[in-house]
Amino acid sequence: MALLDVKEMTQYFGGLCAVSEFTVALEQGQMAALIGPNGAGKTTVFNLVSGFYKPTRGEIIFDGQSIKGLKPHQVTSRGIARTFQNIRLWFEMTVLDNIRIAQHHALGYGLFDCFLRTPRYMQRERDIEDHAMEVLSRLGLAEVASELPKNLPYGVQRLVEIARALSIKPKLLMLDEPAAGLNSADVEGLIKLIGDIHRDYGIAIWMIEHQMDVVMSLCSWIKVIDFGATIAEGTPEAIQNNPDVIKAYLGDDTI
Amino acid sequence: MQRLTVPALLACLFGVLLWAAGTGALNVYWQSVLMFMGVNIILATSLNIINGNMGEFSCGHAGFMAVGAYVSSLLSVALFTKSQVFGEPLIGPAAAVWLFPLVLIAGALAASLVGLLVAIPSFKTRGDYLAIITIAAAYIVKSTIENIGAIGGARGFMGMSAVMSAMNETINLPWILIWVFVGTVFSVWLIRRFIYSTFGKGVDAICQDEIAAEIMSVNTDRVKLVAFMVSCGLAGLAGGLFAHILGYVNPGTFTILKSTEIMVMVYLGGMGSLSGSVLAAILMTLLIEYLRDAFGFLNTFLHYISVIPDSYEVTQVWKWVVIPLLLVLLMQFRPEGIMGRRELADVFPGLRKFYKFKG
Amino acid sequence: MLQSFLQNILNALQWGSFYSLIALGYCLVYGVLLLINFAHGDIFMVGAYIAFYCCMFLLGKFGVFAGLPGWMVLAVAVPLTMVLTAVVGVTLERIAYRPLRRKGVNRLYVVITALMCGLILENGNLALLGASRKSFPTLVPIKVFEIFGVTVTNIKLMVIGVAILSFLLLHFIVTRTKIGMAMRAISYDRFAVPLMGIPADTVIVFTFVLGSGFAGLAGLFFAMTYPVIDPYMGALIGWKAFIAAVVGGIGSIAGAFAGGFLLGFVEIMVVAFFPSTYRDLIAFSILLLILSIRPTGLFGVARRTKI
Amino acid sequence: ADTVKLGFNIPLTGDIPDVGESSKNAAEMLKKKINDAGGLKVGDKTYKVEFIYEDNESKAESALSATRKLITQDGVIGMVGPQSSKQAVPAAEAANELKTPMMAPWSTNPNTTKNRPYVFRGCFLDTFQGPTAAKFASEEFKAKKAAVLYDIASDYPKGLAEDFKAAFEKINGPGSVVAFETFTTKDVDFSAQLTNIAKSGAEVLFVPQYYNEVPLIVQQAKSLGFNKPVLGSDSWGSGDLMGLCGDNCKGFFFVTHYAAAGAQGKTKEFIDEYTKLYKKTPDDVAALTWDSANLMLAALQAAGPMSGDLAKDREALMKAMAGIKKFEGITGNMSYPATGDHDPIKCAVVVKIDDAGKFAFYKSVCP
Amino acid sequence: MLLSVQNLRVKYGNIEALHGISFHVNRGEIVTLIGANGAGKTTTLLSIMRLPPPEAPKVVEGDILYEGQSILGWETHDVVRKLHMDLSPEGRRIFGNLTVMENLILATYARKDGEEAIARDLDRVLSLFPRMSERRKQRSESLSGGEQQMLAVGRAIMTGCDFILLDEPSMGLAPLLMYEMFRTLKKLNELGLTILLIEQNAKVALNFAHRGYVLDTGEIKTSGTAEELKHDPEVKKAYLGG
Ligand SMILES: Nc1ncnc2c1ncn2[C@@H]1O[C@H](COP(=O)(O)OP(=O)(O)OP(=O)(O)O)[C@@H](O)[C@H]1O
Ligand SMILES: Nc1ncnc2c1ncn2[C@@H]1O[C@H](COP(=O)(O)OP(=O)(O)OP(=O)(O)O)[C@@H](O)[C@H]1O
Ligand SMILES: CC(C)C[C@H](N)C(=O)O
Ligand SMILES: [Mg+2]
Ligand SMILES: [Mg+2]
Repeated sequence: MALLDVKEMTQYFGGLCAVSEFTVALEQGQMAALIGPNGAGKTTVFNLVSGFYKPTRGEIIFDGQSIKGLKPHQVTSRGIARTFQNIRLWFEMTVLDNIRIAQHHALGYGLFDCFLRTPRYMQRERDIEDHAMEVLSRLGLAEVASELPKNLPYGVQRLVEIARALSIKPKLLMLDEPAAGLNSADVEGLIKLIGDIHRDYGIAIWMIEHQMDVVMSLCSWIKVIDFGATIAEGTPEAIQNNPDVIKAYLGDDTI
Repeated sequence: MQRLTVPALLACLFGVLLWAAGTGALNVYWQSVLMFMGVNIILATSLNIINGNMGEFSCGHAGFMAVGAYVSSLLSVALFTKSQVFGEPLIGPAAAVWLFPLVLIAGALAASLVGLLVAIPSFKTRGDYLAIITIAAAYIVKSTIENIGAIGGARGFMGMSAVMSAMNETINLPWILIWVFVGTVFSVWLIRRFIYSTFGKGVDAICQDEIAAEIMSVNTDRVKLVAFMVSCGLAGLAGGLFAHILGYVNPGTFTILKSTEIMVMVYLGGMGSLSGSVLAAILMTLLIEYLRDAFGFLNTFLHYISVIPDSYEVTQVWKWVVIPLLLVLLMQFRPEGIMGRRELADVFPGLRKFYKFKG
Repeated sequence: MLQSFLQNILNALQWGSFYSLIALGYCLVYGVLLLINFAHGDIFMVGAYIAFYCCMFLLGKFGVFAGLPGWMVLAVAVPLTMVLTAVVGVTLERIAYRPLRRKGVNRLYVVITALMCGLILENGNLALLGASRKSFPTLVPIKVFEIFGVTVTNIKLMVIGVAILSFLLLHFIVTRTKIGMAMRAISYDRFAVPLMGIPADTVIVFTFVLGSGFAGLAGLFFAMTYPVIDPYMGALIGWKAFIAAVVGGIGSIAGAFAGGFLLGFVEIMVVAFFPSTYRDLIAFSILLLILSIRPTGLFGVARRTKI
Repeated sequence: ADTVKLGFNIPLTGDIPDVGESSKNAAEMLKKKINDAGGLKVGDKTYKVEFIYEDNESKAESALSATRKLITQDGVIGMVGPQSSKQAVPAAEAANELKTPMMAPWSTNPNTTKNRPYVFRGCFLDTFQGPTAAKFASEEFKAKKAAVLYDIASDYPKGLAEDFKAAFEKINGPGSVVAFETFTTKDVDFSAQLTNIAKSGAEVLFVPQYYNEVPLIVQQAKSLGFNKPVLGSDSWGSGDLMGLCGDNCKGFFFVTHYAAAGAQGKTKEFIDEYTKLYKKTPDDVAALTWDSANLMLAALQAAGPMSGDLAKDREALMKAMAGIKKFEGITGNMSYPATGDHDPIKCAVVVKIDDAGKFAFYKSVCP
Repeated sequence: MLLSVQNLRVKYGNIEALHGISFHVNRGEIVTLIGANGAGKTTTLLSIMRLPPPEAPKVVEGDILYEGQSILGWETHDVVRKLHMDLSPEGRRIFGNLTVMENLILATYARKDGEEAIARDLDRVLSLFPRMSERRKQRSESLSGGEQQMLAVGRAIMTGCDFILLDEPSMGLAPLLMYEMFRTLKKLNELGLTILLIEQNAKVALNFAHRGYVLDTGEIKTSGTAEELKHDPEVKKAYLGG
């Protein structure tokens, strides 16, 4: 039975219907993509799933339980982590702290533990730090652990954001345009990295991306939406040759 | 071993203070200056949690101070001495020495409860709107007190000094000095442990990007709630001490001006810098006390070199021109406060070995 | 009963007008720099003093020349006061705020600087002009009309009129004109503004001119209505006006205007029908309620961060 | 130590700075007089007097810390002031605790001296002033209904307003005070209160307020169509009332401590000298401060030689002051009761503000 | 030579971001800067536009000449209104509290060339990005990422400048729209618009531009016509993805 199961999810902003009747079922460990023209409603879908907006209508089932109407941090604790279309790190805190803070869902101690520095507190703090370092070194970020993100190049910031999301130990990882603003070389690196993560952690990954080489080379299944409504879904090949998709989205690359 | 240096130093300082106060090497006046310094340290560091770490703009700290001040004063007067308001003491002067800390804590708790008045709106309301809520809360507190005629209303409430003397009669020590010292150390210690825990770091996360925090599993509401309650509670503690130092409380003391005074200390020290706030509190207190007299000399001097006619006098009034002026200049040269976002240990890495921050 | 109610509505209108006038200034500066210009209340005070000296001079009290009739003095004093007060405001922005802006510091440091400047103005005034208060000359003799039991004075009407006109003017500037758009743009992203060919600093100065100018106007009419002026007159009313501005929805001119009158009404009505000591209690409880229900004030729009 | 130090705890800044200024002027004048004459003879030694002025910003808590500073830091033997009861009441507590004589020249609120052996005062009480005003209102204006507007946040106006109410209702029956309106320090708009007063049909308005509020109240009352007489209290006499109030206040009466216009004898000398020195006629606070300081110094001489140990001397001074039973001041004779609080029995004067804006003696009321 | 940058060295605080780069742009040309992340592309454009620190860098050495005269002493708004040069900055920097329309109108603040010129540019933008006219009354902060990008580019066009600098204009744009946009820009270029382009997607950039410079950690590595660069093995390896 599906890991994420979204049924007829609909979102209105005032008059305008950003997402209509959106339905999708993602399997455990699947790698899927959500594409579509600008303003199609992709990011909104992510926002709805991650609890940032509450859908006007529809149902969101994750891991067998409804997560509709939960607060974002609750959704995340259930095992859905995401990155953002434009990077949202805590730029004034070291990369390590960025990861540590993402462990709030598994803090395991209370205010008075940290006043009194109880053994439990000490233990948890150590675990958190170790875990953070582990994730960082997995993505080859160990040496920037004590840097401030604001002084890192854009490409690296993207990686840190992914690391932060991974550190939550999610079952589903949602990436909103991970390759945006990366140059061709870095894009290749990213493709490889995402592939590895998918393999090693065996988690489901769902991405929004406008760079077709990324989508096509990674994802086994693609959904295309426009004006919030689905216009096509299927395997990369099918999508690439789908006339509607070409007309609405891919276009021809003559300049 | 070296981890113990700081406690050791504090212990020495404590001893010296007691001795100096006992022998009168430190007269009542200077004692009170030191005590106000302590109170200011508590106030600045606690406000720093909100205005520094969380990046909100709370202008109502004095309000929570007031709650602490009144609750603890009322309690201690009611419990330990006979007074026009409450008549015979409920427990009696003898117990004062032992129960006094509880009175202070009661004040702190009350304050942190009133803190809910801003903590809960802060879930939805942010930034300058929250600033107004804090001001409003402070006003509400102040004007509630003013409307309780029984405890003197706007004309203030007194009688705590009797409690102090009662404590001295039981055991002859400068009690209030002791408690201010303990309270100050306790607060700073508490705050440090809070903001350096992963839990406390959530506060900075909220400051820098609340949305990211929420989506990265930080329960922002809970963190805000805790932060506000800790901050307000300590403000209450400070208030309790303040009231017992002065022996008289008056809602008029806890106006926006008081709040701004505290705010200035926070920003002077540097947003989010604990040691900064402490330093700033100390400096401000000394500066103000120093200027109290400085003008006398200045006057005679200026008259002596006759830059100003003898008829004209440089009066105390200038104090409140000079202090802001100094601050404005300081802002120009150090636009992020004395310490910026850093701590002492970042400025002098040598210190690190004497106390650890994390873990 | 009804009469005194109507009477109090009138009183509220007058009292609210001052909150509104001051709030407008706050709102302008905030709308551009996101700077809570806490010195504004004191600029208002300075305005009153400037007005005082202007009038004294024009009335020939300094014996320079014969002196003009009251109404003419008023006619001349209004622009004069506004200009001179504007100069004060702009000076503050030049010597205190702009350098900090240039350094790109956290805006709260600018706010604190503003607070300090306020104190300097207050106490500087106290120290220079001495502690004793000044009594503002009566320019236009107070005429008391009685319309079925409700007493109105010419001053009252004048004040209310001035408040409304100022609002209309400013509202037009901010919402309809290009420079108004520029103002709002600066508040959102100062960095990108010059890329539109807009000289940001000029726009900012213009804002301070407007803001302080109207503070001066408020000062003049306040002094006419409550003719005892002292250095601290601006502090309290300044804070309250700021609060009013925020409750209205800070950054929105209409909000500031409405907020000012709202506060005025609540205060007067409470005093009229409850013990006066409940004024702040009730007034601020109401404000707190409003803000918890509408987290961005009456007219304010939430800044929706798109993620 | 060839100087004796007296502390002055006065409002040099804040709401009523003129009060502080007058007090300081009077004190300076006295100091000069004594020191020019060689100094103050105590026992067989003569001391130069030194006055230390501490600003209490006319705030209660500042008055308190000023008191502490004067006593513990500056080591004064006695303290004059604070002036307004708002500060005097708490300050007295501190002075009494630190066992230092305090002389409140002008604080008329009973609580100031209430069972505080170390605290003395140089003026009558509101428990006398209130009834005096009430009686005057009923007799002079034949008023059957009165209204009161006062600042509830300050001890003096509150206390006095209540005393007046009690007395007036005693004369004209309960409910004869038809409007008892309050405001809070620093308010400037009284329209709401005055609307109620105007509608209440009161025949006289009693305003026990400071010189900075009276003009606003009077003017707003007029513009709300209230044209009945306004009656004031001793706080009117201070500061620059006429300068601020102008014609609006002319013809009104107020109860106070002394009338400068038409005084003679010692009082006249004082007035002339003061006027020569400061180019203005001394208001009552100046006169009262002069008396109070004099009384304290007289007591100092009476106490005999000083030991140099402050604590002892202060106690001695206190005893000596308590010993003084009659004192002839320029604000009239005061006689202190043998026992109880140190409150003088003293006459009040009712002053009329004449058309020249002078405070003309109208009548004198004695207990 | 319309613009020539000579041996430019700039610093952020005390981090040096450009170590003396030189290049030039002729009138009517399309020139592109390509380079890895953090190479200094944005920095270059910011310093050309004379934007103020701290966001923008400070020039410590070298010169920027516009038609032979140095503009180092200039302020940004003068560069825009006097030299008709404009930048569509990285990260869009649109005015979120204004509506889409207000954003576009504000861009004409400094324009002198009459209403009809403005009208012409306006419907040029609206026909390129139909989405913009659908959303004209929407507060622009709630636009989608790509829509914001459209607005940013549209704004640059609305300033009516004859020399625009584009920093990653295709960021977040759907492929279709990206090609569409480049075609339009090409048209404008044929009408005399000079363009200095930064583009992560080097392939597209080199297809679009006449000449290009390759920037690497604050220095110019190679330069040449688009054709040359496309076939330069180095460039191929590093930026065209093998
Ligand atoms: N808070 C909001 N209020 C009003 N309209 C909104 C809001 N958020 C999004 N929209 C509108 O909903 C539509 C979908 O936005 P969304 O961000 O999901 O697009 P997208 O698919 O992510 O596009 P892109 O690929 O450019 O990021 C857009 O047209 C946008 O203008
Ligand atoms: N505001 C700043 N403060 C300090 N250093 C900065 C700042 N902005 C950029 N840098 C540094 O300057 C160098 C060049 O940055 P720049 O943004 O110009 O690179 P870029 O080529 O635009 O990269 P990208 O392709 O990611 O846009 C980088 O190392 C970056 O870390
Ligand atoms: C007017 C005040 C300064 C004096 C007044 N008698 C009081 O006790 O407060
Ligand atoms: Mg998107
Ligand atoms: Mg860049």
